[in-house]
Amino acid sequence: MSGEPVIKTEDLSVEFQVGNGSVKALHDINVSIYDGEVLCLLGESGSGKSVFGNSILRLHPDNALVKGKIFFNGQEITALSDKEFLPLRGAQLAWVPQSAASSLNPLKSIGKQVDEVYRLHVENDKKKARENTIDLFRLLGLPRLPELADDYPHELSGGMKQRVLVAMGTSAFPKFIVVDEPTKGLDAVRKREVIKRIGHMQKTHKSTMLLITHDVAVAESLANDIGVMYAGEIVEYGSKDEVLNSPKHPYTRGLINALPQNGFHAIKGFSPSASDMPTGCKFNPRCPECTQECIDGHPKLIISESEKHVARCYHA
Amino acid sequence: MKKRRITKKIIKRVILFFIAMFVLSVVVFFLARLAPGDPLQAFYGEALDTMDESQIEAARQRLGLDDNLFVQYFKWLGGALHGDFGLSLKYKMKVQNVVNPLIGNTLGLGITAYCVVFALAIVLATVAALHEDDWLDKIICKVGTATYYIPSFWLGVVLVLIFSVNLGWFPSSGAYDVGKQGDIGNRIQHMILPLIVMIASHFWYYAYMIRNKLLDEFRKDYVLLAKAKGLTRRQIVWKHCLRNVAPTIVSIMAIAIPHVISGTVVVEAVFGYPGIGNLAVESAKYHDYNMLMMTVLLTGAFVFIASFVAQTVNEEIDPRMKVTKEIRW
Amino acid sequence: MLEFKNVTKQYRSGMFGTHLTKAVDDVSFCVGENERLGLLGESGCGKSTIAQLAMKLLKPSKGSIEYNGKNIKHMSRSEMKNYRKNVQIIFQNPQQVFNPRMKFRETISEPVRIYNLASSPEEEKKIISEHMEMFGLPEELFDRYPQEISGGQAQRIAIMRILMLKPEIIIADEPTTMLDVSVQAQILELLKEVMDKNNITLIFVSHDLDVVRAMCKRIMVIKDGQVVEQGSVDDIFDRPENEYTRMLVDSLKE
Amino acid sequence: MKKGIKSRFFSRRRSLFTIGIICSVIIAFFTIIGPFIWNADPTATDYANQCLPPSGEHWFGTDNNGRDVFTRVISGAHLSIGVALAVVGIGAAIGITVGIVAGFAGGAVDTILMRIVEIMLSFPGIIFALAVLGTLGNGTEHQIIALAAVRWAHYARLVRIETISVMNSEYLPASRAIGNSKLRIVFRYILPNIIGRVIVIATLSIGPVILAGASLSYLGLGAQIPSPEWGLMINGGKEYIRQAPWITVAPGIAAVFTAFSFNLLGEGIGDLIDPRLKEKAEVD
Repeated sequence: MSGEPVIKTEDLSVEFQVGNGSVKALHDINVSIYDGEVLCLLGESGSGKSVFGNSILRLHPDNALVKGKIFFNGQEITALSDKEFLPLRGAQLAWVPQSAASSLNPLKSIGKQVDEVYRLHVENDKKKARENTIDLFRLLGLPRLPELADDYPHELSGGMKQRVLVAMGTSAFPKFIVVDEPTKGLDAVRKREVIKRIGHMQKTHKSTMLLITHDVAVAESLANDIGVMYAGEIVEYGSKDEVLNSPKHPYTRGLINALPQNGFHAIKGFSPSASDMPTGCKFNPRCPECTQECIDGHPKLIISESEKHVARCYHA
Repeated sequence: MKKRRITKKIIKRVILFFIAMFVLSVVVFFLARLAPGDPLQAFYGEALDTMDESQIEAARQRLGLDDNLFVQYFKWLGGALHGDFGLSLKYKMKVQNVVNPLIGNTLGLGITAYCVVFALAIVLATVAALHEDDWLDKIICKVGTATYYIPSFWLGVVLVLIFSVNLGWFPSSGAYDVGKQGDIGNRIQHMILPLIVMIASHFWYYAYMIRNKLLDEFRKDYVLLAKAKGLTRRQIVWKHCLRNVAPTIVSIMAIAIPHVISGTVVVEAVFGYPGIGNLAVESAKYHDYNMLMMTVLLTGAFVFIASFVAQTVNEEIDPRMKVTKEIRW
Repeated sequence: MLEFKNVTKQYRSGMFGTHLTKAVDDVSFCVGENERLGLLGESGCGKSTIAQLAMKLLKPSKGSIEYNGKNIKHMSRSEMKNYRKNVQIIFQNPQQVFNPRMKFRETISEPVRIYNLASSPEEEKKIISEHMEMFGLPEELFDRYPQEISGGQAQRIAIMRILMLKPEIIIADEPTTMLDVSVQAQILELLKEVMDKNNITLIFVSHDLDVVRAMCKRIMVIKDGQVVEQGSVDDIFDRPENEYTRMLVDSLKE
Repeated sequence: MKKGIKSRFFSRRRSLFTIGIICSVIIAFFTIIGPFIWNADPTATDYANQCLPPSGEHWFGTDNNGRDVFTRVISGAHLSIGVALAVVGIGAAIGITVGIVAGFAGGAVDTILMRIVEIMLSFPGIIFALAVLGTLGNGTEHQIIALAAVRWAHYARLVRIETISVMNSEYLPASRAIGNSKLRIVFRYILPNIIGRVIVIATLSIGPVILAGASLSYLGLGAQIPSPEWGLMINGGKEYIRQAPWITVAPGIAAVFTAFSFNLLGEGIGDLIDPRLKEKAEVD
């Protein structure tokens, strides 16, 4: 928690125009991520966590409307024009996508695709780029080096492709990396492998990272702070130990109890779809401690110097 | 290992080629023979009425039309293997002597048109895809679709009306003026109008297909990642998308060969441009079987060779050797 | 009830089919009444192939699969229909399992129609609405298309459809991997309840050790198409003999 | 690629379809009702007023045999569109059956059928039509056979690709597992999922087939003189191009208009059914 945050957002909200109406995917997100730390956004599908990741790197399709401010090292990047923003993307801000299987160019060898980032942003020297790529692959524990670099994506397993993408994200030594669902679709053994490698990578490069996942185990092993997201809002924010060990918000408690090792106590009902959002606190239809107050008012989330661990709930 | 794999494939292709040619010749041969209408009519024309029964019988015998079909076919096949494709009933001389001088014209017209059509198609498709849904893309689409729907024979007639009849810039028919056989300039002049018609009626069909394939490519996830890597829109298209669409373009070019040849046939007929196509039309009109056989086999051979070459090239470009997946049943 | 006898499934691949990959290699096991068998293994170890072989969606290359003593390969049409009724499968990604052009009204009534479980349309409506309440699914789902509903709801509909047939065996092929944690808990709770109430035998395929431990009594650990270890839940988790199983279990404990 | 990803779901979705409908209505009006209003006999020669320019009485002027070009174009429409619809109908029917059988059965059946289709496709359509017409003789019936003999292969190939994509989908093994019979799967699962695309492709191919038919007639192999077929009229008007260009221009415009409106109709249907459906049908 030292000095100027690498990434700071003020009342960030994102809407998508669909047909004549618009769908609120994300609203008033206030978050700051400090140098060398990992903020983990924990939430289920449809909670808008990926939307937040994409808005930092401006990867939204153009029917998206981004309101609010995002600061990168103190500079407001939301004010930049596309041209001014371009040099940042890939060099300073990196992104590791969620669907590893389809995010690699099927007709290009994985080595060339990772070299491309280095040659674009660091130095356009083939040999140095390939050396850097091989080092990263070794750091991420990929087998059969250096021949593997000439393989094509369809020759690799899911876990290996995921690690190639992590290597691609970090090959230009960016200041800030968004890692979106690194363990989705991987089985237990490979999941552990990817988590270990990402942690090791983050420590050696001291990179600042936004980690997006629905898996509590990933958050537990990699995150410094955790923001629990539900229906487009952050409902709880605090350090990893506080949020996981003494959760304040009923949804976080529900999430943790639903884990297999905690006995599968499910949260009843379904997460609301973006079109028919409940009024008041978004969780009230499914919340065991719901009172009239929750239905009428919409609880706020205020993060201050004094109060680090906060929840968006009247009964927190 | 790679070299052995390619040669093995080529051998397989060559065998397939001969089988296809054999099947083609059988089909066309029997189609011709079984049809109504009397070939002698074409050979002798009016003279046939004056000949009495025995003379007609002798003529039929001389032309070998009397023995049963199978014998006729094998006699024809025997001759064909030595390069003798039988007599053209209309021109009253060996079929291949009629064909040989004309092959050059058709190939010249067809190949130039083919190259220009694809060059234009790829360029237009990329430009249209890059500016998807803005004014440039819309204009290209509208103009392209319009040219595609103008019938080539009608366009030919209109161009002849404007350029050769009124303005007199280009000759309206034939491959060269009498006596100027060798003069390349003259030949090109004769090819201009047919080429314009060929290109105008074909380029959009392929440009549209390539444009759609490019647009599909833009929607793929790796394009979003490339954007996140900091590549500009142009770089993404040059370095990634065009490269990935290449195999599809090659397969489109393979399918295009029969289309372009069909186009040549019509254009040759419209401009009276002496080539294989024109010959095919005449032989169909006057039931000149041997000539019909020759033209059909020639186009067939050309098409099969070209598509096999395209297929081999395509398999080499696309590294993902597709493993056949058992359909779950 | 259902028995695998040294079943092998191999695929030809490579340029001229010279290269053989064995997805399932000489697997034998049997499942009795009201049993809870777990198939545990990393992705790509062939556990899903076993599930599809049992459902006769794939033909075994060697060995045979028998249901109540009768080889499913040589079953007559009527025997096969009965087999289909009694042995059902829940697939992995719920949204793609339904016909995208068919509204749920028809998809749900399909099993009733195929096995004509209802003599009259009213009875059919009664059965369907009964099941809809039991699974907490709203009526307005009838006019929805598969793409328009969430994964959790789709999986509920899939299980409901199967339950209408009152099968003897349900094969669950990683039913919750694609779902979020909270939704996964709901589906597993629902599955458990359904199993106990109708004492249906379960073959649960998964790579997630916690889920298997919660759902099954007996576990088979599979590596590269072979059964490396078999035993009750406690034997596998507390006293794994095979070192591969030990590695799997340890990675869970950390 | 910001633009590439923008969903084109709502751009002029309705308008393409409506324009297509309007044009088809106009064509239908002329082809069906037209002959009753302008019931002058299209083939009756009237040497008195040869090559009259377009006027109040003769909208499109008269041709070298004094026949009113406008009436001929209308009755020609009847012929051309009739031939095209017949060809597309027959071609699609055969194509769909072959496509589904090949895709559904797979294995040896699939390879044999596809080899035949490949040979048919790799052959220039016009040459094949010439061979057929050259042997069977000219006339519209043979023209339909000649064109349909090539079209079915296009449809078969496209239908097979669609069927295969349905066969490899997740919901097919599920439909099998729930106990559907093979027949029910074909009609309840495969057909509904491919019929949309097939209709679009068939409509989109009507235009090119009209032009193909006209070019055959132009070459003198399709409809015979004196029938009012557009291709034939254009060929007939060629000699008089200088003094009476309208003889050739009128049928040409009619052909372009008809083909283009079927194209709009096809794209309109495509937009309604599935916005991504922009692939054009093959043409011979």
